[in-house]
Amino acid sequence: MKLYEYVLRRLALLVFVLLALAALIFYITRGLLPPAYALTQYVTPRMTSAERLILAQNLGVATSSCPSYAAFATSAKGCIVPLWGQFFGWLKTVLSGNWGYTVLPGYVAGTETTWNVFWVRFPYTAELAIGGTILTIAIAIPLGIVSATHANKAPDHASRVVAISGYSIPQFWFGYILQVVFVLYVALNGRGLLPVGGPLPTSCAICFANPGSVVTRTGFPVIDAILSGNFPYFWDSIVGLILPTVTLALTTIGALTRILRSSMVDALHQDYILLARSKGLRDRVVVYRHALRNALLPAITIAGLILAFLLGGVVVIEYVFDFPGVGQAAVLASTSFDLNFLELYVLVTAVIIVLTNLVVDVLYAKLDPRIRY
Amino acid sequence: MTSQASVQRGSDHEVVLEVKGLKVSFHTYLGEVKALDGVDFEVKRGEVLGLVGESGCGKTVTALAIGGLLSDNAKVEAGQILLEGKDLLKETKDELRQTRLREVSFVFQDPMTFINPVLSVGSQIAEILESDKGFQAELVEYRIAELARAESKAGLTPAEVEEKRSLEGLKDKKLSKRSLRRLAKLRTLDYMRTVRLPDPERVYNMYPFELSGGMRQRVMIAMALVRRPKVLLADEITTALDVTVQAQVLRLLADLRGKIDASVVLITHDLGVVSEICDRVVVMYAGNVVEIADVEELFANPMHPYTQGLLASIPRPDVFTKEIKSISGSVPNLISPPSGCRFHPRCPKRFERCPLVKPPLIEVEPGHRVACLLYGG
Amino acid sequence: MAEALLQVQDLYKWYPIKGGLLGRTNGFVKAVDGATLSAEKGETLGVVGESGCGKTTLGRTALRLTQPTKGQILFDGQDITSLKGRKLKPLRRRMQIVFQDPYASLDPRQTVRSALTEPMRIHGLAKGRAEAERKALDLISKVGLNPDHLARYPHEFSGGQRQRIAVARALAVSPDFIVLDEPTSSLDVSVQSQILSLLKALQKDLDLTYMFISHNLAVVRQVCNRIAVMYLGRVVEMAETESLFRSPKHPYTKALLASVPIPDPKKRTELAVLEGDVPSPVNIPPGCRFRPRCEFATGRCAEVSPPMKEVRPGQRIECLYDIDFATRKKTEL
Amino acid sequence: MESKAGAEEAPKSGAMADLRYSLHLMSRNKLVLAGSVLAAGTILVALLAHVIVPASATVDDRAIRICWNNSLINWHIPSINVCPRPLPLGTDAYGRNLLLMIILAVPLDLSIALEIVASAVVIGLVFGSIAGYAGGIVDEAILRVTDIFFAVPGILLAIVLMTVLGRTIPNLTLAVLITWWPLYVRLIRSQVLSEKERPYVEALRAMGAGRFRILFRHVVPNSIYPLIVQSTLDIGSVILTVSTLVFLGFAPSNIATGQTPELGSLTSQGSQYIFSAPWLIIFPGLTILIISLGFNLLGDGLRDVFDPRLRR
Repeated sequence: MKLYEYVLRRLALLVFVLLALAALIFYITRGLLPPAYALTQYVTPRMTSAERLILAQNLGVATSSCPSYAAFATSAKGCIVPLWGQFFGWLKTVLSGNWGYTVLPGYVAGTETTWNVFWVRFPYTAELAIGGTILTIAIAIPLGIVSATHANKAPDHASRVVAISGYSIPQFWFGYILQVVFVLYVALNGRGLLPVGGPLPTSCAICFANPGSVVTRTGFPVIDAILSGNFPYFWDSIVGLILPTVTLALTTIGALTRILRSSMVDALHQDYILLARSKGLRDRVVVYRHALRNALLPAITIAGLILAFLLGGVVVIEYVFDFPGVGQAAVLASTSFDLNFLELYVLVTAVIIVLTNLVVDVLYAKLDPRIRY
Repeated sequence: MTSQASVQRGSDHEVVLEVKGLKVSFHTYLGEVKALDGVDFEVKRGEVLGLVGESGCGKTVTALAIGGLLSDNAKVEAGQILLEGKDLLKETKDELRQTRLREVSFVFQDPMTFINPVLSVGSQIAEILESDKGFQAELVEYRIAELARAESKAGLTPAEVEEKRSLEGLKDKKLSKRSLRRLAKLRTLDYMRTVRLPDPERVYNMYPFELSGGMRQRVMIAMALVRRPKVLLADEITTALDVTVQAQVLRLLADLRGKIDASVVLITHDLGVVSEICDRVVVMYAGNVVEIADVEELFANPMHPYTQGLLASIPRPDVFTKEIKSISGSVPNLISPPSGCRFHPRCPKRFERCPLVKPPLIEVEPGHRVACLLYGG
Repeated sequence: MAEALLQVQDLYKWYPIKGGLLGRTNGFVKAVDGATLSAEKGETLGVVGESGCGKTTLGRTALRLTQPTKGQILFDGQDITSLKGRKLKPLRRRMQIVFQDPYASLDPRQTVRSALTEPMRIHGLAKGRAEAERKALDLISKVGLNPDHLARYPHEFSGGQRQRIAVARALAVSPDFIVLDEPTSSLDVSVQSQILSLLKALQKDLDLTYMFISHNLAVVRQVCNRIAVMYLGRVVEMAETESLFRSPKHPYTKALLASVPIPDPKKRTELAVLEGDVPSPVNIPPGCRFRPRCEFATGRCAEVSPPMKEVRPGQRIECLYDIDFATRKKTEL
Repeated sequence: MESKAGAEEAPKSGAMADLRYSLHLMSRNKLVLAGSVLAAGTILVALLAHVIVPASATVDDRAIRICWNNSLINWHIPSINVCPRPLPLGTDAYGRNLLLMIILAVPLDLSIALEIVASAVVIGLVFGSIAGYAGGIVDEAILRVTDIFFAVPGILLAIVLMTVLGRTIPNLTLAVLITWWPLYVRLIRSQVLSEKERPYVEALRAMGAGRFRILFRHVVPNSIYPLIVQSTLDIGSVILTVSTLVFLGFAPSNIATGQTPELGSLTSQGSQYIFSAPWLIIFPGLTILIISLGFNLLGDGLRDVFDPRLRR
């Protein structure tokens, strides 16, 4: 099988998974609640009953034969479209980008769409997640290698403790601990060394606290700062990311380190390592050229899982650090019953994770000559 | 191949490698495994020496000890491994690595797991030559000689003439990475031809899983030969192969012995293979050398009861034996090995002294040594 | 001619290679590709060939551990080719198998006692614990082990002992027919002969029929009455052991025998080298499948797939010619 | 390698020796030892919590809220409340002894985690072994269903569920379980798949053993070690997830506010006083860390102990 055929097949599977997930999410957010809930984010306060009925019919929740909104609201017989029918109505609505108005706190009812709110917040989360990924890879891979090459010696034990502690630490707690430390105990002239809240810190010893003139072009603070040539803003955005990304990366560093260590230890015990050593190659060549190439393969297959970890972690991190991303909004959305926001969040995250897995599998095939699609 | 002509077997009794009183033990949870208990033998220049014995007798441990490749839980308790007089056991880690790179090379069994699955086979041969500056001058000389040979045969293309001229200028200078790579590849291809790999240019870029067992074994042999070692340790190299492919590899080894100046230590449990190509044989049992003799002598006149039993228990393809003989019992566990002669619990000829005295290796007839109390000691 | 216990007629076992956009079948591994042979009651039939020749698949398919693609298997006169599920159970009692790797073929978490009594429980061959225990004791002594071995686990035994346990387990259902799939190739030489002697003795005592699958021609010569030589999924030669070794008729058999080193330096001859590797069982050459490696091949060999023909009484080959290897003279069959 | 063969020939005597060897490997590993002590300690505290802590401890005492009186730690906070009597970890926002509240919280967290892990193991065993052993369409269907769950971060799905179902402890358990079971299905499935390719399974088939006998008497018991490892590790992870959700407010209000003690909610309660009374956050969170660390260390060590590659 050719690579493109494989990719096509995987994409078909991906569409299936996303559809099934959409159905699951639809069932949870709509099927488990009375049908009238479906209208919540589409009605404006001044809508009449007749308009509401038409809306319910347009959204595919009420049947066209439904006599009145009252009948619909009380789920009268013959008024409600069966659930699977509702699903397609819902799918049509949301696929056209219509996710209704947000009911998140801080927005006047019926003025801002869920879609906009999500995408304004998303770049903040993306920066956080990307920062977390980079930090994870930068620390976990060297740590895993050192661990494996010194298996059962002091560096291995140390890295094991670091890794296991990493994924045993409650992220929300560690976030606060960092805040306590950087405000109460590590400070310059009475100001905490690193910013502890929000992407744009206002009180910290090493940041400039100068939003200045930044034109929002991409929505990504770091990128916009570069595009606007505003160095203080750029610096502040980066500094503002430090504590959240460190907290975020903590759990994944541990997981990746342990996996890399075990696959590396495994690789180092393989016969081909004995052969490589018998050839008189230097240890460096044996470890990096012969063992690591093989050991990375199992490690990268869990990239999807790690990404899911990270994207789940942002909910907590953003909440703790008062970071205006989608994760923080998810908690708010839950209390204010903004179900459409949660639906959108779940599906976008799923698309990212599934696509990442596809990329990883293609990469795997490129790295492992034994795999032919 | 090389300018040094082939060394005829037996014509030169110079010892290349000598193993003296080698004792190795492994630390395990269950206790100290006394894997080697005083192993003595020597390898003469140009010969093919068979190292035979059943699994667990210490053949592989001996080979790995020679290359300094024993695992971390192994400990060399005593002994000497003399390669042309220098004791390998006294070498530092890096000196040992150099020794493996230049003087002692290995070929292992079942090359499926021994060749790195994710690297092309050619690159795994060439990397040896690229890994050490020591090979540079040799590679240049080798290429110049090759071009000179081609010149005397059929003349050179203008590009080749240019190449030869520039190489001659390069003789003592540091090579660029690119030309090092190119020369290493040329030499690799040449050795791939030597081991009769078909279509070397194509095979160079193939991966181990794309090759047959026989081809992989040839790749490993090329890997071992490309650095022109003094000793080639071949560990069960035909065990995983089919008989027809085994015959091809044995034929290759027989053909190579005239072309390479390495002595070959052929580690095997297959006495058929031994009788086919070895000059002398070392028989091991439970970490001891029990008998050393020329191959004809050993098969015609086995002296040690273990060797006798072993020879009697191999089924022969050329005759039908009505009753299959065997050695009773099984290989002893080496954490608490039998006292005295380690073979005595299974030996049909044991007597009172066997459990008490460890028999020394004594020369009973010229060139024929046995470690058995029946012959004195 | 003695009565045949197992007859395999023109048996095929193809494994599909899946792939492509919709997981369609791209080709087949033709592990067994039209093999015919039979084992007579009380004999040891050797099946020899190099790796990938289909000998193991043939053994497993004959036992109906896999479903054959095509062909017919008769066991004691009964057609067992397409039996399924429960209908196979009585058959399982009569046919057994012993594998190459005795350690892997025993459940590591099961004591020897449990391994030996489980088959009895499955087939209801022992009434109550006491009888099962008595039978287990009987079995363990039959294979030359001690009663106190019953309480132990497989990892506590040496390779040879494990193979004895595997043999005892096969005997637990008192079968008539046992497939021995490379039973000694993972064992040391000095132990190998112990197991071979045991198998011979058991055959005599219990009136067993063996199918002995092996790549080791020397072993096969010592234990088999008749031998089937397989190449790429087909039986290319079948003969009494002695006539096969004295005068092989198929060029493949001839080359195979000539490439076995003889453990006697006085008989050292140039090993006959068969060039090339065994072709993959996916792309089998048309005509005679041995043709690309055969030194006697002619144009006709590429066109005609040779049928099995008797060249001498009891010796049949799949070759177009009766070749006199000394004079290289070919007579068309 | 021959060195390994040498070790294998050593005398052993049955399952007891196997167990002894496992214990030996465990005791040699200090981290595993530490993990076992922590895990055992957690279980002990959970069992005895209601015995140690008097019922009166949960009564509010506004007079001494948020105070500290432990001379071992000086917080360097200027306007700190000093408790009238010594309290090892000070008091919380309701004026209760924080140490006792933490002890009281342990059984709740541990029991939720155990419930979730045990249910996930059972679901995994059933569907995983069916998928692995049946193969074909059944396997494909079960796999695709698990795919759906692997495409969403677990905590997010749990939030959605809690939003809709309502904030109760059973719903919390269910929400986490729903995101957790697919892991076990995959684990058991891959174990069964690799186990059923082993020759002894074919030997059993040749013997006439039925599918269920092979699957449940042989294949599943032989796949049990990775399951033990994974579930031990997961007790740690599930406690983290559960306390995180409670921390974010996904629990009945009496728990979410810290009125009924739970480790996540105690932390959440303290988050308002982060700079004035850091102990309110530090100690409940530290407890989560220690419990989780205990099970993770134990699980990680067990993985080494049971790893067949390292046991050779």
